[in-house]
Amino acid sequence: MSVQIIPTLAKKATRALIKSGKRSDGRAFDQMRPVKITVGDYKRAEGSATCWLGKTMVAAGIKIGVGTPYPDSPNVGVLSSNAELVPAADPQFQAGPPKEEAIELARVVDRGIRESKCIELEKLCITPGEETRMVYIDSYVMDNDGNYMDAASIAAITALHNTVIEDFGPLPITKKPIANTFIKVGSDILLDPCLEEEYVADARLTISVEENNNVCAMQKAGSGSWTKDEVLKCVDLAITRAAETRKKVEDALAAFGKEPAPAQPSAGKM
Amino acid sequence: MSVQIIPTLAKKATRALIKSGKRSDGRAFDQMRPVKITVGDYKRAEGSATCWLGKTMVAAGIKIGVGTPYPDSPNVGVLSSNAELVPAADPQFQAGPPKEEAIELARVVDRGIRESKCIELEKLCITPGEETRMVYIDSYVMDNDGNYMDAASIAAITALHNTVIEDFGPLPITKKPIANTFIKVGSDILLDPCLEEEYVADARLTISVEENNNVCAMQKAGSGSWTKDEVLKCVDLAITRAAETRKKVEDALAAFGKEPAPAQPSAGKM
Amino acid sequence: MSVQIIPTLAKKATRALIKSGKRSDGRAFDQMRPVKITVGDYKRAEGSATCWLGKTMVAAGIKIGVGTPYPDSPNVGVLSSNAELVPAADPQFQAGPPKEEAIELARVVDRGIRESKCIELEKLCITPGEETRMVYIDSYVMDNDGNYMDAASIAAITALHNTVIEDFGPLPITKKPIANTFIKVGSDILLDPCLEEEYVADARLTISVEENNNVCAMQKAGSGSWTKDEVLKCVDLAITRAAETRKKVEDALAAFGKEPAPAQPSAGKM
Amino acid sequence: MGGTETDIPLLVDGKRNDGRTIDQMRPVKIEAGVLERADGSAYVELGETHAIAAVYGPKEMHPRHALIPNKGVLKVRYSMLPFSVGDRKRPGPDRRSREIAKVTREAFESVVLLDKYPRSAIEIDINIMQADAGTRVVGLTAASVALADAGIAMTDLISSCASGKIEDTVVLDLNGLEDNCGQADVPIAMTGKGEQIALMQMDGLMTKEELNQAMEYAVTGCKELHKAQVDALRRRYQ
Amino acid sequence: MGGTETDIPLLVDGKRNDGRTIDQMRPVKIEAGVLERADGSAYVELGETHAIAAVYGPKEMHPRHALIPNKGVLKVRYSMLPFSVGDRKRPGPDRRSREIAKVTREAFESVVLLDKYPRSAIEIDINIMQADAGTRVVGLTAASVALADAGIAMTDLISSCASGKIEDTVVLDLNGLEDNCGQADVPIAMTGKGEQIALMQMDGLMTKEELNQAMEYAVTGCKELHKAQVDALRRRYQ
Amino acid sequence: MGGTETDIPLLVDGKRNDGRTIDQMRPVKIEAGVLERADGSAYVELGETHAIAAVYGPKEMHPRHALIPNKGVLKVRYSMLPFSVGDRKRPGPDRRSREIAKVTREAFESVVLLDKYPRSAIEIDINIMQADAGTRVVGLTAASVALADAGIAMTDLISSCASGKIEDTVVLDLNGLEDNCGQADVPIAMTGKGEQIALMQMDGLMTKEELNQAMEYAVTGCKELHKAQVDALRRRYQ
Repeated sequence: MSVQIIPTLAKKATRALIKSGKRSDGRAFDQMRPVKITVGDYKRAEGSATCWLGKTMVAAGIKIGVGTPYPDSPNVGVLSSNAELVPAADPQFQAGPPKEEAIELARVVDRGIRESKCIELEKLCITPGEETRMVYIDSYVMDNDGNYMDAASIAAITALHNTVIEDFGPLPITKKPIANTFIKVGSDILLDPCLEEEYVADARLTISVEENNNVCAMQKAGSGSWTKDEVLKCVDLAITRAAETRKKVEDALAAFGKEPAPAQPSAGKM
Repeated sequence: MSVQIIPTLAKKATRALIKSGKRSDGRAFDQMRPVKITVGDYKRAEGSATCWLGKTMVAAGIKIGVGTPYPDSPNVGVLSSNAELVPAADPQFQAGPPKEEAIELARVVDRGIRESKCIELEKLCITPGEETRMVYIDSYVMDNDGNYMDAASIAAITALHNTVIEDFGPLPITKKPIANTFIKVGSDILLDPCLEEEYVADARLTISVEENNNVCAMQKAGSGSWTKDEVLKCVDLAITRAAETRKKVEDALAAFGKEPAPAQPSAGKM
Repeated sequence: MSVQIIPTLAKKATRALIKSGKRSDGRAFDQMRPVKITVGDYKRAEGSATCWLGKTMVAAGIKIGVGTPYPDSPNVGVLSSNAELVPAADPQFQAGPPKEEAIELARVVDRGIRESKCIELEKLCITPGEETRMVYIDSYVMDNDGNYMDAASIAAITALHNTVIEDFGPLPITKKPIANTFIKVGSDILLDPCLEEEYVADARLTISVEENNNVCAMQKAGSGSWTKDEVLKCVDLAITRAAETRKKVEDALAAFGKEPAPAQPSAGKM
Repeated sequence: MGGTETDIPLLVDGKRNDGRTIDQMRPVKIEAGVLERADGSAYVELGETHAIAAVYGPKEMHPRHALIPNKGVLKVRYSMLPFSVGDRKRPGPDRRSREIAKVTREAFESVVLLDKYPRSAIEIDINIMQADAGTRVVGLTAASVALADAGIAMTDLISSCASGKIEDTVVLDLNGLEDNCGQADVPIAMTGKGEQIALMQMDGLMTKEELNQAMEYAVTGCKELHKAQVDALRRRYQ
Repeated sequence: MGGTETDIPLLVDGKRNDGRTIDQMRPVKIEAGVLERADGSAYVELGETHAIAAVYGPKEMHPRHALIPNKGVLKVRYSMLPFSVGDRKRPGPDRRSREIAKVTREAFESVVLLDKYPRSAIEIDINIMQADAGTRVVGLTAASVALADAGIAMTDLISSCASGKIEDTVVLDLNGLEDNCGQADVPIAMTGKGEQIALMQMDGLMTKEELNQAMEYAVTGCKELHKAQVDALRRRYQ
Repeated sequence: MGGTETDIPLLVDGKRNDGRTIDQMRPVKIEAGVLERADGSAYVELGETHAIAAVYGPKEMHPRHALIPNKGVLKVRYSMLPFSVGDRKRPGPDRRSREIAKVTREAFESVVLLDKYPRSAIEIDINIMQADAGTRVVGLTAASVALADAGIAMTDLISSCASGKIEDTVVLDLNGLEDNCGQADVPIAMTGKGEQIALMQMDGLMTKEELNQAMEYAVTGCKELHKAQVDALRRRYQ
């Protein structure tokens, strides 16, 4: 719907600029905006982080609860992801039950983390079939200048690595999957779109990549389409950029003094 | 609301035709449209069937679950009925939470089955007061050309008779209650109305009848009213037609090779 | 919203009358309308009462259930309050999920009772951490001529004192907190506003007072503001009027023959 | 029907557990105009089942897109108060409430002269204060008086009561115990003259002959209610 | 991916548990025009996954404030029937359904000529009658036929199938067992010529090379489906 | 009040568990204009309670039928983030959030010049990022700065803090432990000059004299907050 309220003239100008090979903030098409990550910002959470991509800001917090495992995986912990597009973040975001954009955000963030199998969920089970720890990931988009998907993915994985569970120790987590979002404008492909670029995007593609350069999640969105070659080109670039972003996550965790040591074998025993 | 969008002219023509003693498809007033029943169509369901009344199509599936008995009947299985008027079936059916028509449909289908006491629900209890099998009936109206109530009732009772419970055997069920819906147009009473007839109906009356010719459920609907004599006349006809329809249910079950033998006494013991 | 539909002229007249020191029903500013209380009106409830303030009528019923204590207070019974502004009571009250006015009503009634600690909730626990009695207070505004807040508070506390729990005895309750609502119109402060006075109110203040003349709950509402001295003046008057109203509650309970004796020590043991 | 088993005999020597004969209704009490704000209102007691109904309208129809240019729209809300029943009822409409609201609305559509109220809404709000079987028929009887009290044009009042079947016998007006342990329940609403059936539901098992008997009892019951409704309205306007 | 462990070998001598080769799709059956009321409809079977899709429109857009003056609006509902899966699915949309509806709608926005339908809505209703993996791609394939059956102007049909990865091997069209025990799932929707990817999701772990293979298999699969779609439409209009 | 018992002494020699005196507020930090997209925004820390508030408007009022021709409408959303508290809070508004949004809106209605914004909406969005008692007063203090940052016309800023009672002593600004184990809590919002009370709630038990003291402490607290609010706005526009 947001498309409707952007003056046609502004959109034409953005398209023309991109066609001429430029972006309004001077970046190259394959370049991200400045990534800023802070760690441990929300102290009531078991783990937390904030990620800014340019002016886009997402706060992520991890809460640990206790619940019942799923019947079909009785000795595995439960991971639950939620996201909200907070009205504060954008005049287009309305209060009320989550719209499809927020649902998609939560599910794409979740998929990148879940499918990379980075959390050792089996270690979180307390009594098989009866009681397990629950890991809740809440991603809150507080300020939206485009590409909240990657910002949320980065905030969430950082928050997970920052998580310490009472009476247990650090959350047993091994990898850092990173989402990378591309848009297509005409025949051009841009990484990490800002909002005005999103308004003129024909299609979107998010690719999550883990340490071993495996793709662990993808999501195409938007009204346009992609060719196979475009997808493969995006995958290549995603692998490169994910490694760079992962380094920034690690630096932020180290700066916080909490790039946690691998979970001790004994920790899982309690 | 649907009444609003049917041209007045078309409604007048339908009324005039009925007044002259005829129906648009040439049936007599007390005659049903062709009844077609297929059995076991939806393989993930423990039992299923599809019923067509003319062009009206309803799919019914039975799922068996495990849950807690009601506190006031601790050793009795739980029967739960749901119905949906799928947007595919009619331009008037909207997506969203069930409207009163869908609720009424679910409740009338449920009442016919529940009140005939055809399911031996006590046999489904596992541990009195703690655990019982749950029988879920879901009736989905997929194509609406009028009288989805009877089509749903027929599909549901057929699906129940088709139901086999894992580790238990066939659902213990004894009877085949059949719903029969009449409408009143002026002073005429029509069985099994098609949609254009429903649009001009003054009132509706659904009568469910079981094997012993007992009425087990009734529901009057619509803005008009019925006299006592009209009701009794409908009951007479319902008893006759229900027997014919019941035969078709039995034929369909037999064709599927699954008119199940009476549940073995041992089955209830597990 | 209701403000919008009252003719400006009528509101001006009400304001002018108040400015001249008068109220339309002849009361003094610090005087309540006639308080009528009946007890035990709704026999399926464990306790009930109806309160009329002038023409405003609120029905309150107490139901006792069994549930799980809150994890952070495992040996304490659970109190749950709900209120509804029934469409019958006022053309402005709409069917549907509770609006903020009904939520505020429920929470203010609840706060007065909860904070006075008048119910000995510990006595209601059955098995610490596992099972406790639940006390449900439901206040239903059936006829609204203003100040349903105080009427609901009076009906609810009377109903609680009327409550007898099966297999247990009278609800263990010690005090009778009473809500007193003031409005401010210009520089005038009026107790127990009727509806036409509420329409011209700049601000509202509800003060709940218990036997020992302690304030146990307050709630400011409305678009205007209060000075500290006005608040203190209202507190003084609330203490006086609460004592008078409390007497009426006691009279009504006595008339019903059910001003219950203090709960027996043995009662809590079961 | 609940079909709950019971050791209490429901029928002994033609007398029911509350002393009534098989064709006797519980005591009726009707009062019109019990609420100040509503355009019309009524309170009805049938034994231990008590209802308050209110009517507002004709009023502007909301939402606007649902108005009908050449006639009025009836809206019905049926609500059991949480403390009106044994186990507390959760507030808010459940499926049963919504079904009852629908059949109640359709009953009134057969008597309210909606053509007189183009583009308007008439709202009926039924509140069950205390329930001991028969809440829908008591609510409907109350709503009918409330409509008349509000001056809404109708061809006739509607009266409503239930017949039922206990211990293989058709009886008039089940009470709560009979409803829980009985064999069939047939709520019926009739116009005042007892000729037109505006609401009819049935659950349980009944032969055609029993159904006939049930309807005949209901005619008697509705006539008694109709008289009490008219009396209440007369008292109100004296 | 479920990642559930299993003792059933998914791949033996290049054959899958249901006898297929790694690049073989399950049997396809497509029928157009299966519903009477809908403007267009289709039934699609892919092995044991069965879907019915219906299309209504172009029709008046509701709510009015959401209409777009110069083009049509696509609405998609995706629903799994409660009895289409092993454990009964609660009725009503869950988060997964709403995500699938979104990506399905966006896939069709790439081919439907919405400029031809100003101020209008085109409604697609997808119902999964029976589920054995691949429900979104089967639903999408059915919806594409239903759109054509309704006469909605499109640049091309969309065909959709999934590739996946089991026992470190990329395969075409996972069945339910493979989906539960496999390593990756890549649902893809393509235009008929197999050049444009209108929907693509992925979960699991895949190298770039495997992803390339997955897309190549999907091209083959979609071409086969496209042929079956065209055949069904041809049969419908003969 | 929680009324939870505790062995931790809340008050020793006139000092509170966090070292404050009875009339001392927790450290305050206020920053204006912390969000890019919002028309106005602010971040407020009061000890370990942190809030971000945003303001949008004046903007077109939706839904249209709720607009007021001759003045603006304030809308307030108050939301605690799921990870802002000990046990995860389920997303979405609960009854407490909705009550707080109401009293917060009414507080601002006493200072915002709504007559200047006919037919418009002004939206306030309060997000509690971290909670350690006093979330409503911190949210309100942040919203006031955000309104000013958005250039919304007001007669005055509003400042808000709570007084409370612990161990029979009235104190200023309860922290989380004091809130859980204390005897009374009195959140108050005042205009900058400390004369008008725009929000006041109370729960617990207090004599009139204690309430008087609570209000006097709140005046002091609000004045300190007002200064910090003005400083933050000044920094923002330098």
